[in-house]
Amino acid sequence: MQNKEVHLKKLINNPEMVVREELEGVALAHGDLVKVNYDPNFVYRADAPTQGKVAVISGGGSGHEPMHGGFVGYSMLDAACPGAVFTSPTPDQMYEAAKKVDGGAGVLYIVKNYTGDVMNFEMAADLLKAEDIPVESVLVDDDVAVQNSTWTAGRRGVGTTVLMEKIVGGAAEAGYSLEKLAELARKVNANGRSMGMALTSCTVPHVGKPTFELGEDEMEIGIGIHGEPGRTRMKLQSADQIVEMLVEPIVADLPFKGGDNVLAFVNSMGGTPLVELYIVYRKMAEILKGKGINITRNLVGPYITSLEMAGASITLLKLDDEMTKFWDAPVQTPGLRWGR
Amino acid sequence: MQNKEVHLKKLINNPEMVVREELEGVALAHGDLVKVNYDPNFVYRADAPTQGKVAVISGGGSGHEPMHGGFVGYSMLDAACPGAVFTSPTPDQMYEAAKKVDGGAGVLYIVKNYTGDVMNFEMAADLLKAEDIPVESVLVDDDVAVQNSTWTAGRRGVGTTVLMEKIVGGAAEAGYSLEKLAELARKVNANGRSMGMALTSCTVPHVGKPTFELGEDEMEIGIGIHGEPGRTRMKLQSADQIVEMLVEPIVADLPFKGGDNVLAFVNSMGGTPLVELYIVYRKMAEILKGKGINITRNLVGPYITSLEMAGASITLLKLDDEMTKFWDAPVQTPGLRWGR
Amino acid sequence: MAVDRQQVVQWIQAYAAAIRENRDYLTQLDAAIGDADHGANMDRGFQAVLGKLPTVADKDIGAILKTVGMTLVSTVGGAGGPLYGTLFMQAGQAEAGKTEMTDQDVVALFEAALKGVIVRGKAEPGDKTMVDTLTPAVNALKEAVDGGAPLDEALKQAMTAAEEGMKGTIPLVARKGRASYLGERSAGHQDPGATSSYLLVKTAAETL
Amino acid sequence: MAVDRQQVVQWIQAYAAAIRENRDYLTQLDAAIGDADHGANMDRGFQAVLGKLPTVADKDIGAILKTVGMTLVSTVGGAGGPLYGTLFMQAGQAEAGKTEMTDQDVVALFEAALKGVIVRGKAEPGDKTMVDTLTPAVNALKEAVDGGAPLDEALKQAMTAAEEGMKGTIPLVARKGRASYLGERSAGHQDPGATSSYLLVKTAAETL
Ligand SMILES: Nc1ncnc2c1ncn2[C@@H]1O[C@H](COP(=O)(O)OP(=O)(O)O)[C@@H](O)[C@H]1O
Ligand SMILES: Nc1ncnc2c1ncn2[C@@H]1O[C@H](COP(=O)(O)OP(=O)(O)O)[C@@H](O)[C@H]1O
Ligand SMILES: [Mg+2]
Ligand SMILES: [Mg+2]
Ligand SMILES: [Mg+2]
Ligand SMILES: [Mg+2]
Repeated sequence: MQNKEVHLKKLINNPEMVVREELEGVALAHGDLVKVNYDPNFVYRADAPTQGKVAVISGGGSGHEPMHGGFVGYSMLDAACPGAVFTSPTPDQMYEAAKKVDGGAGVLYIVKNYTGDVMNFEMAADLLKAEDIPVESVLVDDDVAVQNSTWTAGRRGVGTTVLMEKIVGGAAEAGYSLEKLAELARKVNANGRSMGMALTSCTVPHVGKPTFELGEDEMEIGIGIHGEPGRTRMKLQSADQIVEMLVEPIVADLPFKGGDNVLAFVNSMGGTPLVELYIVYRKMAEILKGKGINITRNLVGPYITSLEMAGASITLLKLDDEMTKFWDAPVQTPGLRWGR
Repeated sequence: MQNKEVHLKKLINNPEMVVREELEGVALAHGDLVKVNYDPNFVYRADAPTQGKVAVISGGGSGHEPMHGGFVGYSMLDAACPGAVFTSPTPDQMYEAAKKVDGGAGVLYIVKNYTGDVMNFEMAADLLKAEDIPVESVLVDDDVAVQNSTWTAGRRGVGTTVLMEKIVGGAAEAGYSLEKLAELARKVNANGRSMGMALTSCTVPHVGKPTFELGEDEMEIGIGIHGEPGRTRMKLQSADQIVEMLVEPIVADLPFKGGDNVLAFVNSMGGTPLVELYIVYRKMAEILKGKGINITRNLVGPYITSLEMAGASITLLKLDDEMTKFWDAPVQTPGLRWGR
Repeated sequence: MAVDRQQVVQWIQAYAAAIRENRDYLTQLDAAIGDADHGANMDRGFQAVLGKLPTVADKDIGAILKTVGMTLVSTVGGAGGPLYGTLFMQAGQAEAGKTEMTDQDVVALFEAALKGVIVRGKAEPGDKTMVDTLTPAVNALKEAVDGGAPLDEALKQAMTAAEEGMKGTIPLVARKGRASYLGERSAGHQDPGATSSYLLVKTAAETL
Repeated sequence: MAVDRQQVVQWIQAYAAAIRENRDYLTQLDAAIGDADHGANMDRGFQAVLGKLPTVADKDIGAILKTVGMTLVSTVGGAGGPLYGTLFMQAGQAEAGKTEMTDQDVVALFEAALKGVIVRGKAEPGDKTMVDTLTPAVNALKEAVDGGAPLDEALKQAMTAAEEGMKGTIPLVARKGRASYLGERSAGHQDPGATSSYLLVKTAAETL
């Protein structure tokens, strides 16, 4: 590695070793909370399996940290399966992870709606079913930037995933059955909507050049978390104008209505610092207030990222008592923690 | 604002309004934990003052979020005073903040060692003293990139500040007197050492162009959190080589020795995502292990940033039982939270 | 003339070589309408397959193809992994226990392969996927063999049909996979999976 | 000839105008060896001062100068805020209650101002700060007034000394403030604070 010419503005050694070395770092830093299995790669709770508890497992391409590995721990995920950067993980990862953390009450797979993720999780579920291990898969497809339709791949799964992992993890910890848990997870998905935007592209380490080109004065509205194109590319606008372009389609889609209680999640795509997220939050809160929508819970920070991409996304989740209760439940993971 | 041409890849409205609008966002998002006073600007605990508790107050230029405003809350800061971006706050901020949160047991100012910060806090302290309010100021000057000497401005205050705010905040919550608290704070500073590096520059909103120029294949070792020049500018290297260049001077400086227990803090300068921080952590842990230094606590993430600058810093703090105890104490702030 | 297991191994090796050779091209195609990883993903998978082949070269054709499939499943990732993995696993299923294949067995292999892809991905012809290459190829192969053509001739016709199918994806609007997010913007680009599937048929024509 | 409070107000106004005019220049100097904000900081402060001046123009000179100082302290920030704030507050202290100043009063004003800067910043001549401008200027002023020169002549000499002091900071290695982090690399650049201090003396020579 010492001789390889370094040409990316990234703190990495070998582009091919990024995920492996990151996992080693996670294991070293958070050994009290999680363990890491290599080949196949997955992060799992240090105290797994929890007997009698449904095992909640998620996964997806790497590059979205802290999601998913950072959300393994008490009251959230039992295991997370990281693929190569921006590439879905393989069935052996999800299968072996399930075998490791299964506490005898079944397995819930949380799957973001990308063709690759869906098929790989499906193959893993087939393997579990062949061994009579009860398994349910729940899709997240909350991105309003993509027009939904039954004859395409459908909407992408984005910000609601983070909220689902927390809420469902809390309910699993509280003893929900697999069936009830899957029902809750689908309710979260049904009530969550997101949209993101990018100010800059990002560079996948092993690709070595930006995923897409964006002019010095341009931005992409409706960006996907792998740099997929959005709804429109346009000239840069003020934060307030951008927030409007994100919030209005989200609100119109569900639709969110006056009197609704929502969890408002303002997320950084990775390269956008906190100070800007609060400027986004400010305008979002103003718009929602104008519509009579109450923000009763919130989350602000980089939780579902796209490497170093600059930009932000907004997720709104319409809450009820059940979702609120499990959002509030104590959680202890490397990436999200409160109450213990 | 609508008509002003937007030319920065930032989610902002008006460069002159960044701090104000960010504070409004913070107030909206975290009203359960903190309140914001405007003109003079400071963030303070929603339940302030805590009678009989020493008030811990910090402050500095904006652009380092979550530091300091994100660290206001239970068991950390009572108030934080944000200046303009990268510009130290003014005495009226620290004075008014102290008046607001003083619980009758005195005020501890945590000051990063920059001429401007030192003098502005000093003037605020003079105002308090004139009113017979007991006040102690503690300097943080932990940056080993800058050669220390008594006839210069001395070392800069960087990563140890975050750790000090947590540890001292915990001790204040536990009832430490002002005198004991100042002593503990000075112990933290005496045992903490940091060094950072930048892969890219950052752009102060009201300046509108990068703080410094860095070639496509260059990095700056020993960077300051306001983009101050470091020890050397050189060609990009692998993460492992960079970590060596940061860890070795830190260890040599205190010096940290075999058998020492340390809190290891790997920090993002803002634009560098978590995945890279774990690659940094991995190598840092390897080097420290080789020296027989035990990492008994850690922190990984963007906690003391420089806007969207890409890069990272490492802070090591030699722990004893007292520091460990107050590091572990429950904390509830927007930016750091555990145990409640 | 029967096809023996050594030829099957040669086919896989030839395909692995073709993928390596076209790695950047496939990735480039994927960059236009996907996420620029199809070449890298497939290459990673087939390099792993090459490593596994010697350990199964003396097994039956079904076992060889299944091993290829399982290796792909666990190394490729993305959509390509399950699709090509299932393709080879189903092909292996169809040839279970065989150490030689008749021409009709070869037809059965490709039919099972295509069916596997369709069951896994639920794509139809016209969705701008590998199905657009494989469907006409399998049809041409079956028609030619059923019509009495020798296998090498039949595979050549399959290859021609595959190439047409591949090129036919250019004007299509994607309705499956990552490219579908682009909507109308996906038209005008050749589908990367359709392209890698063409290479699969082409190398079959060269080796079986 | 006595200096009245109207002249003092004119001085402050002239200085505010000079800062505005040199805003970018000061910032540019600070970019080279500091953090590129000295011009913006000082301008923000003096714009605030201009807003405050009408409310104190009929107070005594001490009160006017103190108000300038306190306004600067709460609006400039950085190192410049406390330094220039203290400068004017101490100057105001020296002129407390006065509505006119004798030549010796003007000397006392500048002596107090310099002393305030030194107490606040603990810099010595040669550290590459505003002290390098103010020290020779105050010395020249005092010498000239003590030697019997008329005030305008004495202030002109102070201005010349200030300019020399300012230019003298170019070869110096900074030992105070942000520029000191640069070590040897700070040599070869004129200090921004020394430059803004020169403008202070220059506008005094033009108005008092
Ligand atoms: N549902 C599907 N059915 C058949 N083929 C598909 C389907 N979805 C995607 N594909 C094929 O997969 C190819 C992309 O593969 P690859 O790039 O490896 O996966 P990913 O899209 O996950 O990055 C597409 O070009 C297309 O031919
Ligand atoms: N200790 C000090 N004593 C006197 N002047 C100082 C001292 N430190 C800095 N200065 C002056 O302050 C100027 C910088 O002011 P400014 O840019 O407003 O503050 P900051 O350095 O905090 O950004 C320097 O050019 C120098 O003349
Ligand atoms: Mg992919
Ligand atoms: Mg400054
Ligand atoms: Mg792809
Ligand atoms: Mg400055």
